[in-house]
Amino acid sequence: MDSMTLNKPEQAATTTQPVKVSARDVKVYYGAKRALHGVNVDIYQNEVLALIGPSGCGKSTFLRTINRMNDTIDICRVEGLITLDGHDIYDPRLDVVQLRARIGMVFQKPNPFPKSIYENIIYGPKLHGLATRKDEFDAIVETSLKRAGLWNEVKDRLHEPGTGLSGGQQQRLCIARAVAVSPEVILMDEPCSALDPIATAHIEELIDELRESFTIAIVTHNMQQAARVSQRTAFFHLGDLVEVGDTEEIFTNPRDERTQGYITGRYG
Amino acid sequence: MDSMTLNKPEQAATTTQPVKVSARDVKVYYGAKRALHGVNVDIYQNEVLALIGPSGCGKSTFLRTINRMNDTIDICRVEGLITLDGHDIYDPRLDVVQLRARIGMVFQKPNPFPKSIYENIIYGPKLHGLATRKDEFDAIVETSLKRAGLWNEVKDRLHEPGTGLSGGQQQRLCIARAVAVSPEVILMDEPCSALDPIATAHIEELIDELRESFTIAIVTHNMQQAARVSQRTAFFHLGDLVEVGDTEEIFTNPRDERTQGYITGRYG
Amino acid sequence: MSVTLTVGVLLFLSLAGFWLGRSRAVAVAGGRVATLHSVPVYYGSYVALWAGLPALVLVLAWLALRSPVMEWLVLDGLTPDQVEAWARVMLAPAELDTLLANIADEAQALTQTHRQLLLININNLAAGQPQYVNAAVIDALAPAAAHLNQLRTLADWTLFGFVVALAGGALAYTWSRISPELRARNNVERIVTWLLILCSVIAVFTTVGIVMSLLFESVRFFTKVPVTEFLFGLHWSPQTAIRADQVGSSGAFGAVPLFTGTLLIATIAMIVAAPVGLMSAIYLSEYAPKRVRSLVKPVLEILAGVPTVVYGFFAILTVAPFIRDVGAAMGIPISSQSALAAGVVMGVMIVPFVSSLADDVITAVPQSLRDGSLGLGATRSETIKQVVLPAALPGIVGAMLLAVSRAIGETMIVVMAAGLQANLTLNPLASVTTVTVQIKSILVGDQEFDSAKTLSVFALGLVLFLVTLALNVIALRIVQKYREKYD
Amino acid sequence: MTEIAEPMQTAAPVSFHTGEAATRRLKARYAAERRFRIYGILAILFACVMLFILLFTLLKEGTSAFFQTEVKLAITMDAGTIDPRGTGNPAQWDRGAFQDLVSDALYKEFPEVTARLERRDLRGLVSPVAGVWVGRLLDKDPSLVGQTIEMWLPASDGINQIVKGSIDRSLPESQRRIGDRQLGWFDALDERGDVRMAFNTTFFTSSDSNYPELAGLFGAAVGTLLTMLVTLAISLPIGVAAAVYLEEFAPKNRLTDLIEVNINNLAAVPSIVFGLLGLAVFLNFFGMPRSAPLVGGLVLGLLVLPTIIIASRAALKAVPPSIREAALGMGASRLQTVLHHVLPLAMPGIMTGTIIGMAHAVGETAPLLMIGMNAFVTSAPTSLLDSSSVLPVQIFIWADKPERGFVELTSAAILVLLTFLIMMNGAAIWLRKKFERRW
Amino acid sequence: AAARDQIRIVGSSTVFPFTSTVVERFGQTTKFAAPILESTGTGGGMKLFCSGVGADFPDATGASRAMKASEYDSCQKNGVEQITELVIGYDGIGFVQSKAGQSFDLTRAQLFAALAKEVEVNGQIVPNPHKTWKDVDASLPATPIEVLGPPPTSGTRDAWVELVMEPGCKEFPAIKALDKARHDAVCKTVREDGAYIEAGENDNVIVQRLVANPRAFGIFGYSYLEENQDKLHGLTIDGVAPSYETIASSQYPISRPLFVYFKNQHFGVIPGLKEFLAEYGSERAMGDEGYLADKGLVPLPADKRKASEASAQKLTPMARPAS
Ligand SMILES: Nc1ncnc2c1ncn2[C@@H]1O[C@H](COP(=O)(O)OP(=O)(O)OP(=O)(O)O)[C@@H](O)[C@H]1O
Ligand SMILES: Nc1ncnc2c1ncn2[C@@H]1O[C@H](COP(=O)(O)OP(=O)(O)OP(=O)(O)O)[C@@H](O)[C@H]1O
Ligand SMILES: [Mg+2]
Ligand SMILES: [Mg+2]
Repeated sequence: MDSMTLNKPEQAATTTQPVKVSARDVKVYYGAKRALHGVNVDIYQNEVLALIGPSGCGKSTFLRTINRMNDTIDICRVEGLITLDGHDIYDPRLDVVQLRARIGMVFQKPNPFPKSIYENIIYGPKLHGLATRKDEFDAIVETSLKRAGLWNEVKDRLHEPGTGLSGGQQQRLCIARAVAVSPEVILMDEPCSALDPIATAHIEELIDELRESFTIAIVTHNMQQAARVSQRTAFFHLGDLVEVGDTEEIFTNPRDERTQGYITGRYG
Repeated sequence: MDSMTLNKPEQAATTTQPVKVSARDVKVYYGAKRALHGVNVDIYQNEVLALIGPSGCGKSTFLRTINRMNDTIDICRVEGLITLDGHDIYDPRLDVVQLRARIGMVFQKPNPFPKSIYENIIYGPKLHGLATRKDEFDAIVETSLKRAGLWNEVKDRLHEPGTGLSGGQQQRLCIARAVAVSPEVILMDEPCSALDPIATAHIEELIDELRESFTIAIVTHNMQQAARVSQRTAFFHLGDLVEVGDTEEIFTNPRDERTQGYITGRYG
Repeated sequence: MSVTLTVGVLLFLSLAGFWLGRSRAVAVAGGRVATLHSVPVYYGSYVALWAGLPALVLVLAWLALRSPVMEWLVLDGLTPDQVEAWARVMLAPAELDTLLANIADEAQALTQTHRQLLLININNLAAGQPQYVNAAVIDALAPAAAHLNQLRTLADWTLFGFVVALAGGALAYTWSRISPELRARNNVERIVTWLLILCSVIAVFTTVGIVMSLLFESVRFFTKVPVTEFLFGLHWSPQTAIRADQVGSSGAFGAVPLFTGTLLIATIAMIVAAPVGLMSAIYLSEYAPKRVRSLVKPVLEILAGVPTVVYGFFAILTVAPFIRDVGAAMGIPISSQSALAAGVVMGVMIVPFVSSLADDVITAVPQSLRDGSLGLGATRSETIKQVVLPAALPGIVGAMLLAVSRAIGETMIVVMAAGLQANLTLNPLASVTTVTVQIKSILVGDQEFDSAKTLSVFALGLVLFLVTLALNVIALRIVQKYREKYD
Repeated sequence: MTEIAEPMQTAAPVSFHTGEAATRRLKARYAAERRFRIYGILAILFACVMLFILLFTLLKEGTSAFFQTEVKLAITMDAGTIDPRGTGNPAQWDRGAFQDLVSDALYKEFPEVTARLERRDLRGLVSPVAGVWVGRLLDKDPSLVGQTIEMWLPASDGINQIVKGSIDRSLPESQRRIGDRQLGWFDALDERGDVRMAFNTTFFTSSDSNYPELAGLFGAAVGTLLTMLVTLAISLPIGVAAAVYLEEFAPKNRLTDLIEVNINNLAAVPSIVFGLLGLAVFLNFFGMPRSAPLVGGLVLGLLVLPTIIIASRAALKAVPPSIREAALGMGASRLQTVLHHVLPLAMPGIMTGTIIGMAHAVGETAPLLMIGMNAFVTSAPTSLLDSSSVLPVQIFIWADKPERGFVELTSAAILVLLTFLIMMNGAAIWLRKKFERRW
Repeated sequence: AAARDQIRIVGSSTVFPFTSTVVERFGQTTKFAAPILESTGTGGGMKLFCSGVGADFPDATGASRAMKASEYDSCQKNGVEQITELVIGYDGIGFVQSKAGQSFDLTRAQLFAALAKEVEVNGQIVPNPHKTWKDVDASLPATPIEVLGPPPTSGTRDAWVELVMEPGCKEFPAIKALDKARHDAVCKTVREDGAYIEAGENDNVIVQRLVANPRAFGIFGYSYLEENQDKLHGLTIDGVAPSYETIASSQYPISRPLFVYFKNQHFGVIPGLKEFLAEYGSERAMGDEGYLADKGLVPLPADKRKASEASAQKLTPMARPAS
């Protein structure tokens, strides 16, 4: 872990919040291929960090590294240090399950369980003992679906399979599912990619609201969205974390020319 | 079919192109639930028609109806008439396979085959006998991947599995795969949802280029994108085709107030 | 307090532990279950497992040790007088003398045989069946029988005490440890994981057991017949002498014809079963209406359950004559015990191995892959052949392997239909024999039990084991190479 | 329709896919498609026809076994014969003499038959174990001693076969076991209305016997039931647990490869070798009793274990990884992921493995011969440690009996076994259907 | 070792039907539970029988041949010191054919010439050249030699060699002239070129195959022949046709004795064992009119039966067999 002292995170501490998640020199390999080349970044409590960058640059990989979802990929190997509240999350004594309960995740491809919508939502709360009675569960289902803006569309078919929903509906279902367990950190991998503007607005509101109590990292390809919802933005390029800083600054005055190129590309 | 005479397609024939695909009073049911309530629309040759509307309004359903992908869903039932070049595509004598070869599709959730990238691309051409020799296939793979803007990222790993790509890469792979068979009509279900702006630009260029020879229907949630790539736009709402018309007109001067609400919603 | 009852009590304690642990967890959480490290159920399971498992192991260990220990004690408790009284009635004069000479030192006097005989009498007495015991010895043995019963009661109560103490203690201890911080889930899951490991190791133990039970006798066989002759000999004719004054005719132990025979029949079986099974599976999962599928699949599964003896009859009485008649009509002489008949019938038997298992894995391939292919203008069969089957390959290969295995290991059909003639041929119309046939017919035959012929059974089993092992290693490599992970 | 045909029907643009070459190609592809589908139908037909032929033959041969020719005789329950010592205690009866009561009744029926050899033939009309029925009646009601009772008693095997037509009575006398004289007596009885064809309840209520008219399947059926219970209790949990461990938990390394190969290999071990294993381990090492359903169940359990493991692993493999990711991402542990999501989705495959494995076990004979389950047991087992037979072994034994009556009994026993199998599978199939879904 | 209240018997499948009949009768007519009987083959039965004394080991074993010295020794070694031998009767072996087939008379010499691996032709020992019966003897029909017989693992085969092949081969002077080892080899080896088909396993199947193929012959126990009189007939060997009477009177040349061995040490220990032996040796079972005769066992001649019955009552232990 000597690399930790090497490069101090290159970000200005604009918030007074404590660091929630911190990555130091994180390298990720898929077999022989290196997908991340030493990423250093801190995520502060109660902030929204946007991860942007061209497709295939390693955003999802980084996100999956934070809650150790990469453990499930045989060929994937992680180096470096990632801490949650100061504790190394790759510490062998650490309980991954608890970690994942604390760091929720919405995946890039919606993956509802082949169960009913209702069961999809209460799965997490049941798992973590957040509720025990039927009416508590009902309440959780309703609030979660409402937060994800899906309630009206599915309230009459809560007991139909979640896999029978439209793409955007599935995505919102997965968001509702993740929110239902109220994790400390929520990782969202392009949560609005399949959503129309109204649903997107809804989710963005939700993110704003969640920020009050949680820490959020969100991958997005939509610059406006990044600008709207995030306090800080990290720009990835070909496995490198090129730049991380206040969103405003990144969008108005990027330090790196690659960032500049990406931001001011034809589609500002 | 008596309802057919009821509502004449409410679109101004702004192009002089012949009608390629035409839908008359198309109703689609999932079991008892009706997902489309009588859609009437024409898609003209060499035009790009954008389908927009809130999540769950039936865009994907409509798209899947056009190349009869809905046949694979047991509970799905289609009523009404859809023609391709004037021939009823639900005619029992019609050949679905040829139909689908002529009407290509990019699905909302990227679904690469669990094969190598190379094999993913040549799968279609091989089926349809578009090429026979190795070098022909190589050429097809290269041009298709280049068109989809994926070539540079994967040219060194053509023989690795397509499922090991990032979300956006998978999506582009599926686009390349669809383009490789050179269909007459291409249906794209949110082809850019997982793509960064640069890749999106690339795809949009591709669409522009494809329009020269093909007919395209594209579902998108991105109004700007709809405005940029399409000649005409159709707005769906809760299973109804509310309005279809010249893109410019729809965006500047929508006739229906639901359209207006949607377009001028907080996110223009 | 019988053992069954003890186990019952143990079960009860375990269940009670579950309930106690659960409620205590809820109690320490003060109703706010979410503050617990794990869900209450895990605290319950934690207590239940610790209360139940160690004590259960104790019971099992005790069950294994109980009889020998108690019998030893009972025999030890017999007085010389009692032994003498028994021996005078039960033993032949010659034996009696030797016994009486040593009667002072009981341990020496009683041979193993005597002990066994005594035990039967004492056991029968203790079980309350004096009518089965020679009336003359009842008096002498009655105390021993009483002793035995007494010991049993004592032992059972002791066990009961231990079990209750152990289970109760564990219950109390684990129960007292329950706190919101206790990592109950991790603890339970570790135990469960170990149980899972134990289960998969059972398969390994089985293999070890098989190798062990084959190895020693095989080694003895190979001291009589050289390994090379066995492995590479082209002639199998175990007509060794049944009696010493007979001549072991050719007595050749070249196993090659048996292995070719086995492979020939298994190949024929697979030629039938693989396409029939796979095509059935494909048709059922991809084409057939749901109703047809739910009807036909179980019907095919009946084929796997028809007793192999029945298939044997079917082969020899229906299929073989049919094949022979067809052959005769075409002027080809076909043995009435042709490999073809046995193979075809065996193929029919293993059809469901392929069809049902493959059907399941094919059904499990996600619809989105089919959509992707159909959307490119592929026909259904092209989709199946090029997308679905490759994606389902590991499962299909598994099904095929299972079917091949079944074909190689099957005994009764070949015993009846393929005959016993060890011809070295690959002609399916000839009669061949297989390893399993030889094993079966030698084992239940009337021969002497330590002749080379009998021992050859074990060598056959061992070599077959090694051959299939090699086949499996190859198959594993292939699967690993071609596996396509979807999603 | 007219309206749509309208829109500017210019010459449809020639696309590659509508060109002549493509159409020709398509035709070929469709032919391939059709062929493919036909292969599927043929495959299923082939399998079904085979099954049908099998069942048909069995039904044809087996149904007659469910009926038995019976003869009515007036039995005099002679106290002197039944209880020669006059104790009045049924335990002291001379049961061996009950058959004599039957013979006496026959002699009385045909008083003209007196010669020793003739009488011997006469006795051949009725089952040589008809006395058992007399014994049963007396046991039920000992007060019948001394009375004369009319009883329906089973005819001998030879008569039974002739009545059922499996032996042709028009053959010359030398070629059948029942002589002309015996046929004459029998016909006489028949004319008097003292012969009937009755449902063969014995077949379902009694156990093995050397006499077809006394042989039944009850013992073997109970034995099979007990054995299968043990087999299922051993193989299903252990098999699924092992599959889950190997597929979901075990690190992928040499060792697990080894275990995998080892399990696959176990599936190819001849079943009879499992019998050897059972002999060596359960009988000789652990000292369990021979012929016991417990041991049989254990051996068969080990035998089908690989089948269940392999099928379960294939089913687990087929569950898409995204489901696991979803659950893990929700903070489920691996075990929870498996229990809540993966296993339910893999359940159909696991059930299939179980069905096939149990089907294999229920029809298996060879290994049971090694552990003594081919015992001749005339009573049904009452515990897992009692000696017992099982259906397939019973079939195996009956198939080899010289008596002609056993031919039909064998087929009938197979029918019963198949019924057993179908019932056993029925439950599993029902379960499997409940779990099945495509996602 | 738990309490045991049932007799356990193992042994030859040839003896099985007879023992099981006694077992059944015994169970029906006595207060004892019916013994448990298993068919393990003669060798397997001997192995179990000789493994020891006690509740875990069988009390009796059936054998289609006499106990061998080696087996006796192994018994002794394991503490099974006293054994009672009971000869229960004869099992005739028939050379049979479908009723539809063309019947002819045979001698044992002809059978030897048809079935041996090497035969004497014109004073030379050559590999068996005979393809048809006519090749064996000009008086016989020209049908191909096709015989379904027991495999070498079977006691019936053993008996066939001893009772047919060996006597048959004595008729050939050139073979007689060979040295002992070679002579034995020639006399006792059955041909392996397909004319003799090792059928084994299930005799009912052989019956069916014979019916289907009238030119084929089968070798199996007399009880099957008796049960299938409507389909099969036994060929006349050395001028005698197999029948109950000819076998009983030892006129028919191919028959062998069957045995049951009892463990003396278990008498009085295992409930009912003595009574079972008595039942087995009784006239009611083994007699001319006994129920075993009904099952196809050919009874011993009266004098031998007396001896058997006596030994069953006296429990005289057998001596070590000569071989
Ligand atoms: N397989 C199915 N079974 C049942 N209902 C379905 C199925 N697929 C879609 N639906 C329902 O049909 C309606 C239209 O779905 P569709 O997928 O066409 O929406 P969409 O416009 O594509 O939405 P999105 O933008 O979220 O993808 C939705 O209410 C959806 O829940
Ligand atoms: N399972 C895998 N096996 C091998 N390579 C992988 C795997 N997953 C991702 N990669 C590779 O790692 C690199 C980073 O992938 P990642 O999924 O993190 O990209 P991303 O930034 O999320 O892109 P996108 O915006 O397209 O989702 C890519 O080149 C991708 O091909
Ligand atoms: Mg990504
Ligand atoms: Mg959609």
